[in-house]
Amino acid sequence: MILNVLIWAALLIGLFFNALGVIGILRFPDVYTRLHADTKATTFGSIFTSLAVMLYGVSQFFSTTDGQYAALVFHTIIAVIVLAVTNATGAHAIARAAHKRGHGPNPSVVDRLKETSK
Amino acid sequence: MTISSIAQHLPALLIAVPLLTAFLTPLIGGVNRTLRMLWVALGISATSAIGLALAWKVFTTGTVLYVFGAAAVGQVLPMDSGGIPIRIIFEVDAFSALMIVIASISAFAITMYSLVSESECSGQDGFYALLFLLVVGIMGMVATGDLFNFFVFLEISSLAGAALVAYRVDKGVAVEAGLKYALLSTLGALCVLIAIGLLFAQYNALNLATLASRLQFTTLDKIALALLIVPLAMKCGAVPMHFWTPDTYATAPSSITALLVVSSQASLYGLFRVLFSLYGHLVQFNYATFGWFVIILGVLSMFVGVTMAIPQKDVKRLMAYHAVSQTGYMLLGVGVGLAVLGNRSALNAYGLTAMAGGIFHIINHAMYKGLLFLTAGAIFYRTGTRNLNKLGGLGHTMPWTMVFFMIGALAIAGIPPFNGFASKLMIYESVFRFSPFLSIVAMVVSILTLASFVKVFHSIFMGPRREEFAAAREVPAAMIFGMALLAVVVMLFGLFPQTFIDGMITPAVTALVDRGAYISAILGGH
Amino acid sequence: MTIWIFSVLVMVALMLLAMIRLFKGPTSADRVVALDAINTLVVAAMIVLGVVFKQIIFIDVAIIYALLSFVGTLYISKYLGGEL
Amino acid sequence: MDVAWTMHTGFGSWNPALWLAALLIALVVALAIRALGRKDYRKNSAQTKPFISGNEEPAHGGGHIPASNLYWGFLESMKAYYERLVPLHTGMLGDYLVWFLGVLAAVLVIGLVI
Amino acid sequence: MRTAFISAILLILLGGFIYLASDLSFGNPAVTDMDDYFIRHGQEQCGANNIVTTVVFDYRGFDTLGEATVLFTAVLGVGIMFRKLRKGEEYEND
Amino acid sequence: MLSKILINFPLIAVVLIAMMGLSAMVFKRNIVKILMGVTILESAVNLFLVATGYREGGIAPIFTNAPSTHMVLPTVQALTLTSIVIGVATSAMMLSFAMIIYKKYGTVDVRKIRKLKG
Amino acid sequence: MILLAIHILILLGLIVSAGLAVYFKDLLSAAIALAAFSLLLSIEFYLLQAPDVAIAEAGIGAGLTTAIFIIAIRGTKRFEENE
Amino acid sequence: MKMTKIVRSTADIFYPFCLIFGFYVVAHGHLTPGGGFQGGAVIATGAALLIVARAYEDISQRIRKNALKLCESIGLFMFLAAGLSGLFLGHPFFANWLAQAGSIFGQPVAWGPNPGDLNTAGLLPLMNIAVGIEVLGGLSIILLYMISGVKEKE
Amino acid sequence: MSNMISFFVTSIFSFVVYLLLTAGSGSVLRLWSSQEIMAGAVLGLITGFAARKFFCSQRQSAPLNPLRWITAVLYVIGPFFIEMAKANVDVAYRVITGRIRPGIVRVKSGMKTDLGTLMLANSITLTPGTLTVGIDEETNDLFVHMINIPEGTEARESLEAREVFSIFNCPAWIRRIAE
Repeated sequence: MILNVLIWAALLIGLFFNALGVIGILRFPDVYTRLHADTKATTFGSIFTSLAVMLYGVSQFFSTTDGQYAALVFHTIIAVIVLAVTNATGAHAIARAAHKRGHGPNPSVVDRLKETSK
Repeated sequence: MTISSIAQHLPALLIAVPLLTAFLTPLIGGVNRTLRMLWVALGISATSAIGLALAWKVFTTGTVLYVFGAAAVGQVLPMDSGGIPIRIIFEVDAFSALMIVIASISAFAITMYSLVSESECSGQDGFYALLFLLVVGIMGMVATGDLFNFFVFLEISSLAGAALVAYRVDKGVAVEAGLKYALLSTLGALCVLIAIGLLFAQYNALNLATLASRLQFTTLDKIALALLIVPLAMKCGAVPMHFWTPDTYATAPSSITALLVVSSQASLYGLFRVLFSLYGHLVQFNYATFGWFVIILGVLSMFVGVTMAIPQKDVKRLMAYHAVSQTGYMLLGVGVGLAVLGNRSALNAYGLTAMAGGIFHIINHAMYKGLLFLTAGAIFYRTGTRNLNKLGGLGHTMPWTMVFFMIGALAIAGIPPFNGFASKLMIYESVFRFSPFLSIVAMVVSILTLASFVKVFHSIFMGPRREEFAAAREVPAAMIFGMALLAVVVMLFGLFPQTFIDGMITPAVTALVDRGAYISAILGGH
Repeated sequence: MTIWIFSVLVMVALMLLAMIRLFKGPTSADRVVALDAINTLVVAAMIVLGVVFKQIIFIDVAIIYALLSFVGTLYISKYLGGEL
Repeated sequence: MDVAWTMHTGFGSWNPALWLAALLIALVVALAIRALGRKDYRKNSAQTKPFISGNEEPAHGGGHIPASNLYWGFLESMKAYYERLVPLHTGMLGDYLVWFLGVLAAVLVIGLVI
Repeated sequence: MRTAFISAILLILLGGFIYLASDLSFGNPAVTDMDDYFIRHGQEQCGANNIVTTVVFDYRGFDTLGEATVLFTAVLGVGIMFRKLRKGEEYEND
Repeated sequence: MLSKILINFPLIAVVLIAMMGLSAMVFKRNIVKILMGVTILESAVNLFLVATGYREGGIAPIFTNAPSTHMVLPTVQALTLTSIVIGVATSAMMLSFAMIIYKKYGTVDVRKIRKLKG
Repeated sequence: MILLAIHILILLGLIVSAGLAVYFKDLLSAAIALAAFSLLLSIEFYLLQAPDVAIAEAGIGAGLTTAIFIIAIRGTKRFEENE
Repeated sequence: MKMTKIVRSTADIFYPFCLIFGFYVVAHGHLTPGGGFQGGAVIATGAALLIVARAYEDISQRIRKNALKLCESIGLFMFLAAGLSGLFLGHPFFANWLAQAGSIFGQPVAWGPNPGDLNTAGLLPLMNIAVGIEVLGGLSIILLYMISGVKEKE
Repeated sequence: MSNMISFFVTSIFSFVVYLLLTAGSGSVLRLWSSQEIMAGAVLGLITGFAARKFFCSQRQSAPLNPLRWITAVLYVIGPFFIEMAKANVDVAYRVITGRIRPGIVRVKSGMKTDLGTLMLANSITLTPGTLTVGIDEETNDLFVHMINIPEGTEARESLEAREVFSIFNCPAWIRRIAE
């Protein structure tokens, strides 16, 4: 019962952050701020939806003792780790490419990278 | 592996042996040039021998079936499947065997020729592997009895053909032709795939015989028919869609061009197979419509092809337009047969003869057009140009090439006693009974063909010696051997036509027309 | 149990929203950002769908997805940065 | 004649052997006619020199007619036809695709209507 | 003119295919005897749980050989394209 | 009629996608764009093949849980696998052709790539 | 019913992204749209109970095809010329 | 040009992950979704990851084209040999004669998402492995060739 | 010798990943079947052979110590996760209100190994309003895009890594794991 509530909560939090991420992508003014919304909010939301899946898997594993739910949990963990690392690195690569392309942060108060690369 | 077990597995070996050769050619070519030559020669000899043996078996004992992956050899239908074939089946009937004969002879001659003619180029490992893959594609297309398998082999032959067309980069011109060929083939193959999906969605079968026995001729089947015949007609170079033909044939290495002719005839095989074995004899099938469709394609191909050939300056481009024109003869002959397929008396009176003429023309065309392209390649090998305005006076230095060219030119123009005359005569006489106008068009086209080859002969071989070609001499022996083989076949078919008609052509026509036998060979009964 | 499939529906709708940025994005970098967001959402949706269909092994597809679309993003950003 | 030599077309027959025999006879006749020619022919004399319209042949193969001039008359007479046909072969990839799709659409319409 | 012509062709094809799409019924294939055979017997005959793999490698293994060959062909084609040409190997067509 | 469109919506979507691919092939002039059209068309055909094999409420043809015969059709999936690999092989080859053409001609516009004509 | 809605939404996304891939004059953007198309196609295969095909489309369509297209754009040029 | 240190480190960590995951997909082709093609594509993507993260000059020294070509030919040859092996025992081409044969290979398989019996299904795992080797060689060599075409233009 | 070490480290890493992937297949420890373990060992060795030059390229012994693995897990589910949650609340706040003050600053990382730099960069990217844009290849200094630069910070030449995180001292954790 408590697990069910937890699953619901995790799913709803995940969806909320996913929605925020997408809205952030639509609302923010430039590439870097959009990347903030993308990497943080969306990844966090996906982690929470996956957490719901893991909770479900754990509850099923202890109620049915079926080995396949262990597989569910492990595979979800691997997927989440991979997702987090690739998202962070991908965001870095995109930001760097955008900066090399000459899209400076706009608006911005300071840009140290531009100063050093000159 | 005894002889008898090899005989049992001939259809599988027909694909496996050239595939094995192709897969190992890059490895062996990395070792040594001579070893690679030996390996290639060995592979093509084995392939041709297997092909001819299989054809012999078919012509003597009837349709050969081979089920890939069955529990036991010869078990066509599994016991518990309720009488449906579930595996891929090779169904080699007389028509397929005829195509296999063509492919075997051409491939053998062409490979022998190209062992010398391409020896100066880089990247030969890829060249020979692709050559074998093209052969595999052709063999698979004509031997298979499964629609999706046909698609796969169509893709193999298209891709291998496109890569070979672009083999001589030639400042990008060949690559341009290769791109055109690859793109059109891909579009055509996708259309075929949609048709396969449509048929599968309705009847849940991929085997041609099973599909044929289940076909209802609903509207979806009509769409599938359109999606099947138009790409195949495009691949064989029928006229409103022939534009890729001259580009491709002109820029490919000559030996490959000769093989591409065979490849386009394999598409022609597919077209006839779909029209006759899959859709023919259905109650609702409108023979006259589709017959006239094929006939109109054929007449357009004949006329446009030959008239476009006359002003050409590039010798291979000219021959390519002639290939379009000759394809028209085949379409005309078989189309007349299709148009009267529902009318038993007309079929017996002239339809079968027209079809026999058309099918005999397939094998004749493959032989003499291959010979002509090989001679063009020999000229290019020694002079480095294909421009008719620049050539001249080669008859003094390249007598053998001249003789072979003459044989090919006379054969394509329909001059007796070469093989072109025999098949053209059959087409003229039977088509005249169907529609005199078509027959007259066919004769006019034949005359124009002769005229344009007179021009080529004059431009290349006649005239005094030229300074710039003083170094040109006769081509090496292997190339002469390749050309001579095809020339001998051309002479044989011209001198003993009835033997070949009785032994090969008439069984092929019967196999094509008799849809019930095609179905019952797999499903039994009927 | 409908909560699972409902959340998939929401995620798919969010993908369509992210596609607006794919359409509008003034620069290519913005489009890559949108692609990245769609990619993350697809992975999350696949994991949840694995529960919806009660097929554990479907999660493999999500792992492969997270792994491989990363490569596409890297190629695009390498080209965008003028380094390819 | 042997059956292998005779081809039956259903309406008549064609025999390469007979044709070869006729060709041989024609050859013999031609040789016979040649044998009746003048006896005072000499090689490497002015007799064998080629003339074009009464003029001496130009040196170095200049008398060889280039291929593109060979059927000038034919092409000229069919000019209207060629002026329509040749521009259709544009060499453009898009046109090739359009022709293919056009034929597909036409066949689709024909097949669905009839 | 050209655009209008091409558009007409595409519209005809669109009409034909839309007809096609509405004539089939999604989610309810009419005949399924061959696939039912695979599903019923695939596991016991080949000993694999994944029926798609049994179809790919056993029942239609020959297609898969062809598919692998297509990939091989493409690799050879790409390799031929990017090979280093010898001097004088290229001719200009005229 | 509306219900029919709703039920058959995947197939109708396939047709629309295929038409987009075709229009890209016919109207566009850049070879790479044309090849993108080919890729879209191929994907549409793949989707069509898979959609023809779908059974309402069927499960994937993998025996994971209790044996059930209500599975989607496996053959079309096998065909689609073949078709995907063929598609990527074709695209790779044609793209390398396009690169060589650009190297030699200096353009990828199909209206300028016409040394072979007449 | 919700499953049908998901189907329809994803198919709409497919149509839109295919349209975008055709519409963009910038080939890089078109390639990005193509990658998005491939992503959505893969989840559609997943919904159609074809995990094998989904994996193949994920690996080959989203990863390698994008890479190949990007390399080809690098090897040719990035923008389509105007009329 | 090579990408930043962060991307390179990620690529280095993910390369063995791609490999082992591809091997997992190939080895379980007959039990779970996947198979030779998919697994080969995953491994090839691992190679693509290395290629993108490093400079071409660096990577062309570390990954040999000839080794990949060898992979491809060997994989295809193994596949064909697996098909042909039935011929010598009197079975047709591509017959799965090893399935249900009873010895080390060919036990009947149990239900389940991953029953853990890798050696069932006779020839199918061998064919999966062969195709996996072929696809990984083929796809990565296509990428290498195309990048070499870009690089050697300048 | 170091070659052998990197080979074994890569193999063991692959083996662990393989075991995670195949969990739930049999009866050893209720999770694995013996065949899977054998196959995993073989495939792990192959992977180790193929990837040994890449996985442990710079002779670092950090991954060898199992204690560090446990620390890593603790770090990920403890400080890192809380920081991340806080980051997301922050981003959510900015998304809703639209109050941003972005800019790129230089951050001294103080990391010596590649792995440490990677972990720090990814931690920064996933935590409060910060995003790694570039890296100085020699000094391992990071250029970080911050969504909300505190007043007065933009004038400083560079920041310490500690200042980027709010509650926990993440750089110290990372140093404990990776160096």
